[in-house]
Amino acid sequence: MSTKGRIAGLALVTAGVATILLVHWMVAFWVPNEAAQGVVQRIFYVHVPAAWTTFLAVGIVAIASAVYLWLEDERADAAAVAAAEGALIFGAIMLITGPLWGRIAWGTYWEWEPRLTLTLLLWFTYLGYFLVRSSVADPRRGKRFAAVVAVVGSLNIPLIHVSVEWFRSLHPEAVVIKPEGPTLPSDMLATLLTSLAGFTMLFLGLFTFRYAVERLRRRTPPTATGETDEALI
Amino acid sequence: MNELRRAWLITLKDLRLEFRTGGRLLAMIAFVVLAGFLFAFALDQSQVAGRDVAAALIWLVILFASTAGAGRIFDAEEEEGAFRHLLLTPVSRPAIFLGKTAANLAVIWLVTALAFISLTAFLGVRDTGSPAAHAAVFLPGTIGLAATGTFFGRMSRHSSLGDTLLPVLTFPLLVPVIFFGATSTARVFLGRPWPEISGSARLLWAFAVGSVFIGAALFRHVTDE
Amino acid sequence: MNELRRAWLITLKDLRLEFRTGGRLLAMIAFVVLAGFLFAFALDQSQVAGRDVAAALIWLVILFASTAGAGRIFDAEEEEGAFRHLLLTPVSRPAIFLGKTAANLAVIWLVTALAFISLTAFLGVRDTGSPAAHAAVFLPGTIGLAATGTFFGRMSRHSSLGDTLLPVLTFPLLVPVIFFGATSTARVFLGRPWPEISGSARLLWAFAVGSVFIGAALFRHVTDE
Amino acid sequence: MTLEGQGLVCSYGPTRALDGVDIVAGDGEIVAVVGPNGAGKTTLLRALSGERRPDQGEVSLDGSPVSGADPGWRGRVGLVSHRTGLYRKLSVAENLNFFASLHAVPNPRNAVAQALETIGAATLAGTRVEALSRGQCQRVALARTLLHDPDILFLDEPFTGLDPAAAAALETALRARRTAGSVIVLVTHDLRRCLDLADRVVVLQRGHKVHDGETDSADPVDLLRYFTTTAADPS
Amino acid sequence: MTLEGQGLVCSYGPTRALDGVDIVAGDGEIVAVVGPNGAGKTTLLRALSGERRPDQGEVSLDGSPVSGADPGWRGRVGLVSHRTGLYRKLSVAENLNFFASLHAVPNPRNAVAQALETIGAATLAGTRVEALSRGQCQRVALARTLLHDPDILFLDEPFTGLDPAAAAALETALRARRTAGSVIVLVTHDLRRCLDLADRVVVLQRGHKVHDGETDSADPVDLLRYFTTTAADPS
Ligand code: HEM
Ligand SMILES: Nc1ncnc2c1ncn2[C@@H]1O[C@H](COP(=O)(O)OP(=O)(O)OP(=O)(O)O)[C@@H](O)[C@H]1O
Ligand SMILES: Nc1ncnc2c1ncn2[C@@H]1O[C@H](COP(=O)(O)OP(=O)(O)OP(=O)(O)O)[C@@H](O)[C@H]1O
Ligand SMILES: [Mg+2]
Ligand SMILES: [Mg+2]
Repeated sequence: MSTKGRIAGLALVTAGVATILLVHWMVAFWVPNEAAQGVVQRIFYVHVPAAWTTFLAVGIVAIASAVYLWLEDERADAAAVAAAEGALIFGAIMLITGPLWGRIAWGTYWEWEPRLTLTLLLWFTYLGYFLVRSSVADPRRGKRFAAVVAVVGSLNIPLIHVSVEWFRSLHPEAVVIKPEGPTLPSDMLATLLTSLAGFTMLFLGLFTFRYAVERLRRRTPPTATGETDEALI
Repeated sequence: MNELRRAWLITLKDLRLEFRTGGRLLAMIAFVVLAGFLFAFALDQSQVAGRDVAAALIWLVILFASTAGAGRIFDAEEEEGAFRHLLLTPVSRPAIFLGKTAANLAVIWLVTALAFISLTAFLGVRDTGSPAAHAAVFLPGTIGLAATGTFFGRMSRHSSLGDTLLPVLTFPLLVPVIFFGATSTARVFLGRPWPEISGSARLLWAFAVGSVFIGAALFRHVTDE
Repeated sequence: MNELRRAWLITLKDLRLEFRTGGRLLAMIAFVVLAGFLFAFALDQSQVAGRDVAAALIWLVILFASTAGAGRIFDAEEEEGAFRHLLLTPVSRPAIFLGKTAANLAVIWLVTALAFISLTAFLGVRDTGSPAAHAAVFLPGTIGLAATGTFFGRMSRHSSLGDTLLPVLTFPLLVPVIFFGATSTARVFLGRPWPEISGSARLLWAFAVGSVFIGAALFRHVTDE
Repeated sequence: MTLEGQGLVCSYGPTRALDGVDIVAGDGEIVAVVGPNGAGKTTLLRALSGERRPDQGEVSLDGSPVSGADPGWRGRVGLVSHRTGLYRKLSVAENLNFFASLHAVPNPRNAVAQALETIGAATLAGTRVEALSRGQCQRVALARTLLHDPDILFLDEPFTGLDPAAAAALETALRARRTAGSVIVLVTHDLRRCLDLADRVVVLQRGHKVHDGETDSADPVDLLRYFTTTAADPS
Repeated sequence: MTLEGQGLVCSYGPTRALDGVDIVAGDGEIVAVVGPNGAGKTTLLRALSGERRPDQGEVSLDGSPVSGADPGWRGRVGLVSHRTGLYRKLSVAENLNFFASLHAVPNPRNAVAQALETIGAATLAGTRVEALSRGQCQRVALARTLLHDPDILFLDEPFTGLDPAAAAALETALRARRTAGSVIVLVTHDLRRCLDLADRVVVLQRGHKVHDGETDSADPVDLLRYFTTTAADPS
């Protein structure tokens, strides 16, 4: 299973990276400039998919963690860690591209407004997730605590999504997922969707791979972890 | 009902431990008063209007006090390993959670009252607005803080990072509380009408009820092995 | 010189205990960053100029951190009664005081640096002024805080009031430090010339040197029976 | 009533403190668990009492699995551990009343007085725990354990710090509980007491059970051999 | 070398834990201090070691008064108390190295290894104290006490938690120190060990000395009487 998992993971990662390379080409040479913002708007095609992938990852962590708390199934925990690493990584991409864009679009890197702040806090929650995991001596307890943190922390997500509507905010509102349908020009939409597919595949690939590795590591006796870690890479 | 009585016993025990020495109360009063004094001193009042800052600082003092208190509430339990024996009695986990949260809350209320009085006094806030409106904001806010603190206070006991972990875990949840709390309190100071405050108050209540229920439901995961 | 080496050993041991797990550092960074943006969040920036507040808040964060740290620095000593055995070695009391103060100071410096960076960033202070001038203010200030914290942190261990007593004892001493510190830092932010700052800096140095010497001289009174 | 642990495995990180231990304790029986330092005795008690769920294996009472999550089970267990488990700032009576109430003991005040009496600590009732000497603390901890008439007792070196009078009182109390039909598991390093008091003795070594038999049939010298061959060992 | 306590009085608030106790311990002699729980044994050791200045009375070594404020004195004393006195987050070796360096032991690493060897804890060197079992902790605490070759030893129930192998090692170590001419004051509740190991036995009761004599001449039954007459008593 886990060998298969690793191969599937690698395949997905490869496909994801290839798609993202394609998106780079599209962003650089194919898609037209957005009228108001000019060339910086192209960071959109990284920022938005990163944000969505983060939410996807966070959702997986929350669900897997809830399942782990309920059934104490090791597989659920392995899935949660694998996805949580994704959330941390793609969240970081979002948090880096956002300010870069903001510097040009709003004239400031960061603004203390709810959407941005809540997003940053969400990222801190996942930092806490790994801190708890690693700092609790009893590994079983560490897993349980981390799961609790993930479940409780995920309650932030709906708040983030509605925060743009509740508060006057600098951050743009939804442009794709809205009741009246996408309001984006079709070539921009195509680029965005391609990029989204790439990011999603990359994430799912990393997720599958990490999951398989995690499963494998847990099956080996605890004293031998150090060596197997080396062997896997 | 039996479990509620047990929760109450735990609250009483915690409060007794907390106030065993009358001096502890005294020390806390002094702490909050001095903090108010310090803020008044540190902020250049010719440039900053006291009222704008008072609301924010009251909530920050409450936050710090409750974060510190959450750690302390489990100190006495661990000193001689008593918590382990408490867990070995038939008392249910939600009852322990509620009992300790109530004790935590009582202390937070004291701090809140003190912080309110000392900060408004030192920062020269003459007209503090409607007491009922203040209560409607502080009540849910402090309940949320107490429940969150109790829950994660227990969790951080098992971590080698100890209390340092506490703010990392609680602040992401509490920042919204502080934000809504501080803005609402500021509005009450300004004598704004209730509809401008009720939205935040509702959110604070949602957080309070949610954290108490979720905390009670999940508490066994942070106590039992 | 031998005593200095012993003091150094104690410092090393304390720092090792403090940072045994790399995560503690991470947790502390997260704490200060979160505290920084809590302040930024809670204070309504349209009404309050960030720079006026930043100096005061940096010093308050340092004060809170050093007060908490002083308690913690003796927690590990008491956990299994190790301090008693430390006192029973031939090491002199000033050496213990200096060793623990140095460890305390190292942690406070870290917090200071983090608080400085995060608060100026979050409160939008663009022009932070001369680094040398900042050092000239923070250096004596933090030394004073560390020495005072170590001294009274030990003293409060013997008191039934515990850590809560600490602020009551230290704040009256530290209020002037925070006051001079905060006003000087604010002036450095504003780019005021050195003579406007040097007076406060000298006072802070006097306090730092005084507290280290007096603390070292009197430490045996709060350790030995 | 039979308490049974089957194939118990407990690890602390990489250290296997228990490595597949089977143990049975019936009612009206005192089972002594002995073994060198670090053998896993305390860990075994933690697993049996339900405080720590074993990584593998199962604890059962009369065939049905036992779990620390079950309040009914917790109400029947009495535990003495390495630490006293008392609140230092509360008086002895306050401590005991608190635990008696949580255990829903019918007449708490009476039960507390009687438990203190049994172990010879009646005069200590009003004293704060922080002002007790070590042996006095241990007495109070024992009184707390006996408070709610537990019918399953786990005692981890309960004689620590007790003077001969208190130790004798404890022995009497344990014998009385045995007669009343309790399950008693006792960890001790005192070979004489073990042979004297226990009906059966289980020897642990490095997380394995290496001996299990009636004390009558056990040869003290033979038992002693288990102790002296292995010194403290971390794994 | 003679350690002497004269008319020692120590109170905790209104409680007189020691009420005028005289005690003498010579070199090459093991003096056992016994008595019921709460008799004041621990308090006596605190007073003798200089950790607590007595309210009245004086401690002297060879006639010159002794004080905990004197580093020379502190360098000669070794103490085992009710608590281990170790840093939980440090490893065993780190703990011992730290104390060895503060004692200015010439070759710390060697001394540490040897002290651990003596008490059968050599394999524990790399383990963090928080991961030790109770007996392992006690072994490390004993190793720390012997580290700097103290010639005055105060041992408060040092056998607590030790398995028979470690207890035997400790007895051997104490006998060796006695031969080397140390002053040894030992508190224990184990009457057999006391008669076996000590040269002289002092019995305390409620802060008073009620017996002081050679162990050869003491009648065990007589000694036991002191224990069984008084149970724990707060004052
Ligand atoms: C400064 C830090 C920033 C952060 C932390 C951030 C965070 C996020 C998040 C969490 C989302 C997903 C929201 C959702 O689907 O509900 C998102 C989407 C988006 N962001 Fe940002 N962002 C930042 C800056 C910017 C800037 C400067 C712009 C452009 C001016 C921008 C434009 C967008 C757009 C257009 C979307 C897609 C909205 C949608 O269709 O849902 N962001 N961002
Ligand atoms: N919290 C812990 N973390 C890691 N290892 C531990 C922990 N507690 C115990 N151990 C290890 O597990 C093993 C068994 O410990 P346990 O406390 O069960 O021994 P024990 O038989 O009770 O010993 P003793 O007679 O000294 O009390 C020991 O090797 C010990 O080092
Ligand atoms: N910190 C304290 N505060 C108040 N009273 C105390 C304190 N420590 C001890 N006592 C009291 O002093 C008396 C003597 O205590 P001490 O610890 O010296 O007894 P001990 O002989 O060592 O007893 P044990 O055999 O139980 O260890 C006891 O009555 C005890 O209650
Ligand atoms: Mg044990
Ligand atoms: Mg004693």
